[in-house]
Amino acid sequence: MITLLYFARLRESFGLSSEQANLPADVADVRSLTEWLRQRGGAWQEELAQDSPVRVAVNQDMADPDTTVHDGDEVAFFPPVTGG
Amino acid sequence: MITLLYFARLRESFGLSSEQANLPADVADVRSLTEWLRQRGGAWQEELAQDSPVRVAVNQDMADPDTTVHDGDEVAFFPPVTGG
Amino acid sequence: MTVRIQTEDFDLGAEILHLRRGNTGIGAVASFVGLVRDLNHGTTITEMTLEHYPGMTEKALAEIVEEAKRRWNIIDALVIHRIGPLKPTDQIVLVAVSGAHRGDAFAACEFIMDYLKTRAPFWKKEQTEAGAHWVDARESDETAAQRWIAPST
Amino acid sequence: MTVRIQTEDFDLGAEILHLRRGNTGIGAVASFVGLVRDLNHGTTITEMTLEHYPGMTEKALAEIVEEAKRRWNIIDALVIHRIGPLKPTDQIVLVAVSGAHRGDAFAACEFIMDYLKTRAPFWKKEQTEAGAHWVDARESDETAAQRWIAPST
Repeated sequence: MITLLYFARLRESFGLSSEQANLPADVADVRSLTEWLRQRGGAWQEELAQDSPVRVAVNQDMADPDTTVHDGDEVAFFPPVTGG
Repeated sequence: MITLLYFARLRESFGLSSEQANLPADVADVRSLTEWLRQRGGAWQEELAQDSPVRVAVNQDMADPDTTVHDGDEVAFFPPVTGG
Repeated sequence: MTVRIQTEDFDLGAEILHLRRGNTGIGAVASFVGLVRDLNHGTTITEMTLEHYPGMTEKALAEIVEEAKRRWNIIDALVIHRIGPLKPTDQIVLVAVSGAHRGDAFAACEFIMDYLKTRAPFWKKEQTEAGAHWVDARESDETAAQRWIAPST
Repeated sequence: MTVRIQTEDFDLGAEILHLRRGNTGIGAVASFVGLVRDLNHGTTITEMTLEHYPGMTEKALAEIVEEAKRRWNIIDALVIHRIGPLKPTDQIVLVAVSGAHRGDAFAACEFIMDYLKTRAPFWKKEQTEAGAHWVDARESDETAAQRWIAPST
């Protein structure tokens, strides 16, 4: 079970700010997790398209596609930041 | 007749903050004016020594040795600035 | 080193006084305030909403401030970032850095702002007369942040 | 563009509010406050006196601010410099610059400070327990000012 968080445009597109998910055995890193979410189709497919600039944080640290994902992790998806 | 102003350490060394002076005919620029003042000896000779870092402003603009000096000008002598 | 995320406004003068308090070795305080402009790319902004990632925001800002402290000889630093709805001319962010000398204070302050703009999880949504939209990240912000990747002098 | 020489203290928050007043296009305010430190080169300072060249000071500062306005895209700028006797932790100088974006505001603010330190006719006299002395100009200030002589980006 991991916690998934969505922020800003993604939160609105998905109509969801967070969810708990049981990952399939073959989802072990950010790349495969993103691919798994993309297969939900619709907004998921669009927002998480391979050329999209979506950022991912694992346990509140910026991650890259190779970052591993474990049970109990908090994984957040969001657009490039625009604060300040 | 020109107005001479002295600031900071120079003002204290000369014991003078300003004076009116009639210049000899051969004093035409900052270099010759400084030399003329140096000839007063004592603190003047010391503070205005050729290797001293004294700054000169003519009519409130920074000047160099070649800047000309005319009747009616305001010429100021002071150390490198240390404000801020 | 203080990092605060808040909906309330802040008082620049009072914050700087507090940052300075008790340290007689401070010779320089550099600060930056970011404000909501009423125009962005030619469109009139009526309101703006700032969303953030609670938890990660504080962590990211604390790391940025720690990095600034490693790189420059500074005494203290303060970051305040507002969230929620804001209007044109409202204050968004304050970054203030104290130090003995101005060069380090200026550099650390600008560094923190540049990194905050590209690494702290905040998102702006602008409300205009034509509707609401999420603000796109600006390439110039990434360029500004990249400058600091080379070792600083 | 405002330049003020005064013996009285100034209120950073109030001055920045005044600088911003009436301009809804301001997205960035960079500011700097210089303060009297109680230690300089290891010596305890009990008091400091700032002397200036009335007339030339205002002229030099106005020219520095105009030069900043030519070089960067800024909206307004403010310089306040105090004169007379000051004590440790007292404010000496405020430079504040407003603009649409932060890069220009930061650069113009630091430029004005660096030029003020080397080109505006102020002199500091420090009072220590061992007596009073005029502060020597620092080579590092000249170096900081020289950076801006190359065309800015």
